[in-house]
Amino acid sequence: MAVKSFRGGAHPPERKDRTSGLPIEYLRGAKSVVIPVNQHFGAPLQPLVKVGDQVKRGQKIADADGRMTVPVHASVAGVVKKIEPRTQSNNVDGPCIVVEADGSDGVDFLAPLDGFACTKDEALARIREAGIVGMGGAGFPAHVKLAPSKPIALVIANGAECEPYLTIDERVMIERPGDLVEGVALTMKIVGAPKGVIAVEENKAHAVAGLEKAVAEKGRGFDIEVQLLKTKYPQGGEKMLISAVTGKEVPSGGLPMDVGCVVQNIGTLVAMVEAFREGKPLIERGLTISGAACASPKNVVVPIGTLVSDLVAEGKVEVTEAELGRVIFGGPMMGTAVPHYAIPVQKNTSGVLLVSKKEAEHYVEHSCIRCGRCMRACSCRLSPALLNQALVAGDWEDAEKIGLLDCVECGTCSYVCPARIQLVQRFRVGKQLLRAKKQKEAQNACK
Amino acid sequence: MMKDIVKLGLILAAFAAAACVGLAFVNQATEGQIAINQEKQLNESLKGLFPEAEKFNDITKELTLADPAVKLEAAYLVERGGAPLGIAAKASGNSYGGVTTVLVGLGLDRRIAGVRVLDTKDTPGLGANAAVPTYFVDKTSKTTFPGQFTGKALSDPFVVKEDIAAITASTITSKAITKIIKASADAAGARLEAIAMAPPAPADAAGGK
Amino acid sequence: MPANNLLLSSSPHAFAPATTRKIMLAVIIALLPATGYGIYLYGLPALILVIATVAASVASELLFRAAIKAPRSVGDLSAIVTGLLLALILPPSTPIWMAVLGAVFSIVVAKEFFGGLGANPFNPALIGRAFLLMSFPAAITTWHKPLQGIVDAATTATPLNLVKQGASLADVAAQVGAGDVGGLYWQLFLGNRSGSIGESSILLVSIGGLFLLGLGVIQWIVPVAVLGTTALFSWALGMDPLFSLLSGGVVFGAFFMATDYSTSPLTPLGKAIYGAGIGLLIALIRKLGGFPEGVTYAILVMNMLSPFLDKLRVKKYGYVAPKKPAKTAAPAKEAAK
Amino acid sequence: MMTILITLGFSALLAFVLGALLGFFREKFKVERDPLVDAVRGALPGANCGGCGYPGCDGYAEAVAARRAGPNLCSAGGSKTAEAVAALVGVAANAEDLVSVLLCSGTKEKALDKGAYVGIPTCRGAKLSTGSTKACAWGCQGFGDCVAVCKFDALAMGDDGLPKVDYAKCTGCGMCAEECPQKLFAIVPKSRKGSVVLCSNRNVVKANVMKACKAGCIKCEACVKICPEACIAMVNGIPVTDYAKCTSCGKCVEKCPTKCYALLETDVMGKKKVAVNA
Amino acid sequence: MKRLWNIFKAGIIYENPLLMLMIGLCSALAVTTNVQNGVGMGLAMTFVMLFSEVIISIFRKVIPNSARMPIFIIVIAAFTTIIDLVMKAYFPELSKSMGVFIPLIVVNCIIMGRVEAFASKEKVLDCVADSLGMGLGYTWVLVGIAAFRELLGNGTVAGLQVMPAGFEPILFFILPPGGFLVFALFISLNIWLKGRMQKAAAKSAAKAEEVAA
Amino acid sequence: MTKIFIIALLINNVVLMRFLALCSYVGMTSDVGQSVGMGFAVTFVTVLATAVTWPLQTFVLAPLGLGFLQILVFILVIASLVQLVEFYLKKNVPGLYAAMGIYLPLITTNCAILAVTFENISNGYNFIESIVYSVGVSLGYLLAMVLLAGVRDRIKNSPIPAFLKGTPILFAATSLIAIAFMGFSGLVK
Repeated sequence: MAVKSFRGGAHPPERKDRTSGLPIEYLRGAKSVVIPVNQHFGAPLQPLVKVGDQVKRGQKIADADGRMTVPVHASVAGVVKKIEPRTQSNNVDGPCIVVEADGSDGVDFLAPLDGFACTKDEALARIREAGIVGMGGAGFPAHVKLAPSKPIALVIANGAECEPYLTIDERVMIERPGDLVEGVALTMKIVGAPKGVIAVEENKAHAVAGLEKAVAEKGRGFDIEVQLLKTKYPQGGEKMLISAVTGKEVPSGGLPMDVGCVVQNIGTLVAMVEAFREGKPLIERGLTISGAACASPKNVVVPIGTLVSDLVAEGKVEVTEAELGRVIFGGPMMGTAVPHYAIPVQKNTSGVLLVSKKEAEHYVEHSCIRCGRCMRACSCRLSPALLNQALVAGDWEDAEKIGLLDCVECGTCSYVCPARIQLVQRFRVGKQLLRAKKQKEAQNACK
Repeated sequence: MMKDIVKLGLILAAFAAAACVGLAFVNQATEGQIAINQEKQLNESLKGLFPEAEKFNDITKELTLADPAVKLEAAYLVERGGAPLGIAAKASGNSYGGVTTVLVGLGLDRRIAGVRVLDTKDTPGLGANAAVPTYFVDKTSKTTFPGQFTGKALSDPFVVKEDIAAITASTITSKAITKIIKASADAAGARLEAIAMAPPAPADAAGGK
Repeated sequence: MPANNLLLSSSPHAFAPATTRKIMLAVIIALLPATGYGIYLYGLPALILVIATVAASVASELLFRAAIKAPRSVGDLSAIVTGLLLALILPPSTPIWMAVLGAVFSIVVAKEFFGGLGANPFNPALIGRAFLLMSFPAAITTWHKPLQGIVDAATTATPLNLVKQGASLADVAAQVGAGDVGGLYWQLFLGNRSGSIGESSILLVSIGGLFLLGLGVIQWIVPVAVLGTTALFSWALGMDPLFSLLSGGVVFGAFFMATDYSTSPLTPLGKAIYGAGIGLLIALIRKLGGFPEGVTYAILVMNMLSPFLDKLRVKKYGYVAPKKPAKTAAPAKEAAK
Repeated sequence: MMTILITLGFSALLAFVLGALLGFFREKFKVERDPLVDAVRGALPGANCGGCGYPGCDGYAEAVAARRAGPNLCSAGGSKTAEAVAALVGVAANAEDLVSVLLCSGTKEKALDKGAYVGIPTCRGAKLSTGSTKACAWGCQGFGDCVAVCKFDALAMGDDGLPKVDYAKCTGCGMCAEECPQKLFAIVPKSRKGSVVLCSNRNVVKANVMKACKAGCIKCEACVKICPEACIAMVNGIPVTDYAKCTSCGKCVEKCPTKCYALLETDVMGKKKVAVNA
Repeated sequence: MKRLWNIFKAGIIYENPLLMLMIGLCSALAVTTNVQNGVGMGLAMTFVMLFSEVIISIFRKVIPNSARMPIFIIVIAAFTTIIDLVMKAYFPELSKSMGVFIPLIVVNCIIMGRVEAFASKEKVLDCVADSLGMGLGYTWVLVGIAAFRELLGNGTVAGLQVMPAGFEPILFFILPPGGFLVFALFISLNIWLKGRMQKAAAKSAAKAEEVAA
Repeated sequence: MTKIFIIALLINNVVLMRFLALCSYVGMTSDVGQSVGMGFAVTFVTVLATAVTWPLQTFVLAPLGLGFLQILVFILVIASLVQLVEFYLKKNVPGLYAAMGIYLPLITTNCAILAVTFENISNGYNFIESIVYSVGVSLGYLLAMVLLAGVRDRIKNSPIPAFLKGTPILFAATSLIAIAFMGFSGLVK
């Protein structure tokens, strides 16, 4: 099998060995959960319950109209205690529904549905009703992604898991290859793609045999292939993955469907299968809890809304408090550093890293020495050093020309920078401002 | 409209005429002095080469230089009491930093009576030392770079770093100036030949020294 | 339970091990063999010169930054690199005070005036050498025979000087006592010849350069382009290409000067053109120019062009050629309606 | 004498040609343009030296008239020209002078930090990657984006971590209000009198506010209750004064338990010097 | 009288054409390899400026606005020619060493600027003060730069050996790059001084305000 | 001919080695495009001015003994020429005017142009040589402008010490550019 990859990138230390051999633990007995109302990329939702209401597990508790919305479901059965702003994993205070488990075992799942037999609209409606979003990062509504306006030739299951520390996708591939393959097949069916690829980085090559076996057994005759990729960050970025697997590049400002691809996260695929087979909405997810300040690193599946602090209090996760230097929701390259760990696990939380003070070492920003490492590492082949210069100077025209809006914020440039320049952060701010600026200009033009 | 233009034109004309006429007067007042200056300057440098000279006849048109890279600026037949003493030639050529102008005197004995570097655009402190009277290529005898040519015969080789001492770290300048000197001296020699002036008795030859 | 001592940073939360300081340290290590050999060739005076130049560089950076109340930066070791580079491209007989003056000029005028490390548009060490060459042309063009001490009797011309004065390679070989031309090549490669302190041993300079290439501190494009085009254009202008590479400071310049981060272009195409330009200028200056050696000025001239060469960027991921205005104008009109 | 005669003839010819050309140009050059450009152009020296960075005096005059350039760029003309140009383009005085008021009292001591922020030292960058570096999500980040954007040198970071407005210099242009990622600046008429709450925290949970900031509005509504004119109402979790009714009696200021209430005319605009040094 | 003095003073320091206004730079750098040239150039400039300003000021009421530029040029060119001829006649050496820069006074922005901004509006006496101030302001900077460059680049000032015999001249300073650098340093010194003066002024103003408060 | 050109362009560069045209050099290099426009405008006018002034001197002023009117006549001719060109471009070639015409007013006082016309005469160049020389000088000006614009672009965000910000650093940069240009000396003999 030819090992493929993309241009650029870097090799941060993997640190996956701490959890890669540990089977997934199912920790479903949360005493209370804090469920953020808005967990997807799109318009905000309205709570459907009020304080004091009794809710069942799987009951829809928030929803809204509109294409870019995905409902939220109660992940435990119990009583709604509060609806108030709480800090979410993106560091923003947002409305959360606090549900306290009351020991009742009420379940309110959807009716099972055969995804291979129903119509496309039915399938998409099911995916939306089950509250499924992209579980890798941004939380993009899955039903929108699976209804592309262009023909799709290829479905890629994103098994790259290029972020250091994280191993949950690897565990899913090893422990549930059948569900994963079924998910790929289901996606192919929905988007009408003739081919599917499960892309796996070389450091997870031991999962390949199982996957290939599952393809033969559970593939339902769909053309699904397992593809090995070189271990390199940010292979799991949608654009990089597409160019690694197909050699095609998503055009600037375009979407994967522009090159006939749909990329799905491993967790999302499995959740989709459950939503059809069991009618189970997205109320729990797998994630890796690791980091040097975590004495008991593990791969777990927990109800959405579980506070990490509760896991610690219950002794399911051990934290060396004296060592703790930084808490990261997500991976170390693209995750968010949060001020404490009393923060709920969300639909898009792929890991929680309790990083030690030593690992959390940070550096003062020095001046750029123009070594060009960032340019060689940039997965989008931009010129981060020049882009940074343009942004510092406020030269928006130049910044746009260099490709500010093409930046995928993978963080590789900041990672390799010997002067420790906060390139990505500046690009993020820049993108925000540039978009605002362009919007304003467009408005003025209309006037 | 037309009237406006005429008025403008008249005012302008008045200013221009006044200015130009004023200038004409200043020019008349200074013209003589400038000419004297130029002549004095030339005389001084020529006299430096031929101290006993009395009269300089412009023979620029009668000299031809063999080397196309060297340009003859002027040439004079130097006389005393009607008898010629030699030829002085002012020539220029490219050197390190641009055009360098040199004045060369050739005595009737076909030996160089003297050399003056009149103008050089070479690097100060290096090539430009050719024109500095306190820069010596030979510190013991206090010989300047142009000074070392005095007394050299036309038949000498004129090769830098052999019979010609170079200015430190300025071989190019040294070579360029030597080339100009050699070319103009050769032309002057040929002219002396042409007007059939035999070299006088060797006893007088030291006059240039 | 807010614990407000945790670090809140923007992603990524991890960094590669390379730092500015480590990179500079690698350059210093790469320069050590050539430095050591230079000291072996010219003895104590060369050692003193190296120490004085490095000390002057560090001191002037410290003092200047203190004077303008800028944060101290000698910790990045770049001043040491500049000082060392400057010492290695000076003749061993350079008076100490001149070398110190050159170092101060390098650091203060060429580097700190423009904002310090990474901001200087010209290579500081080369500016320092050009400054000295311009100011004290005689002293900076006086060369000594190796292994004979810095004494008047040992002054000589470099092989390039000899060639500039019209000597043939066989003459040069005889002059340096190498026998035939083949022996001359070998002697030049090993470095037993007159010249600047650090440039003479092609072998040791190359080892240093390959060390940097191996560590990924420098990229291969610039050295290869410089060396290749120098040989090519030397040959085209009727000079011996191998001699052109082995004599003077071409190899030293190609590995240590032309690759200077701050003053060379960032993009691969820019780097290639930059290197080729240096090679062309070296050959032109050596053949036609006023100096026997042209590496310093060739690199400085190309330094000026690197802001422009930086514009030759690689096509970004998913690059789409800008649409023709007619196409974009139509939907805009529709939107306006 | 001959020379002088020739000179006379020549100069007459020259002047005639010039005069004709000039008239010709004047006629042909009648291009409609902003009279202000001509006025400014008239005030400039006409040296066309390019020192201003614009192509010639005409270019600069156009830039000034279009308000793209300041009046003080002409170095050849010096200060006199600058004054003249400034007088010509003088921006029409606003009907009402506006000033900018910072609606946050979360000084370093009073407002808790959420964590140890590391990253680019701008408010926008900090907000983007941490939500807010302060435990209060609405509070001033304190990196001075507003100071950097102020064109009138009217803002400065105080030692307490909050920007201070110099009301003598502030023109109420609103740049700071636009730049502040927390939207903490209110642009108010300089003549306005009355009370204002110097807090923007809209967290409805009183305990959370108290935990985050000692100077935050804790939604006790004491101000609403005490106001004799009934001019204060809670809007979106923050008390808002109706200035049509407010008599600036100061009772709410006295009553406020966290001292985040202030009177605009005295407490805010009146103590600029003290505030900067505090 | 005080007014005239102030006008005069402005040109020397506060509105110094070279340091503050940064115009008329070409000649300032080209001729400053030694002090004699600096003095010569400065005086030539002052001469042209003085007479041009005076003449323009005298005729300022009869010069039609639309013809002012050609007239200014004519006047300035006339005086430039005069100084050029006079120098050729009486200071041939100086004239030679300054070469084309004497005729180029005609396009010096300082003169054009002052004539337009000042002389075409002000009285004759004011113009005398202004032109002398500007001229001297120009001259002293020229001489300052020239002295610095000559001292370091040649070891002499105004042709007199100043540095000890063992001093090795730093040729850089009399070469073009040195001219640019020395000028850069002069301007920066001036900017620095200006900053300090402003700071001091602001401080005293603040103090006064405090006292008043 | 090549010699005249190379010397004017590189070795005796009008800005870097001869300090001419510094006002516009500093003023018009904040942007590369601007400096190119200015450079070409200067080239155009210099050649035009040479083409007019050289015959004027050779066939009118010199024979009439009016050499002393050189300064006055040349500056007036150049000034009028610039006006004429500006007018012509504005009316007939608006595209070129937009690209170049806006720089024309600056050119009147560009001392490089006047210097070239004087030097054509004092160096004794014939007509063709004069044209070549004027092209060389003005392209040298363009080159210097573009190079400084490049350096300016490069250093615009650098933490330059406060006392050097603005004009001083431009001259310091020019100094270093001039140092690099010293490398061209002697390239043509």
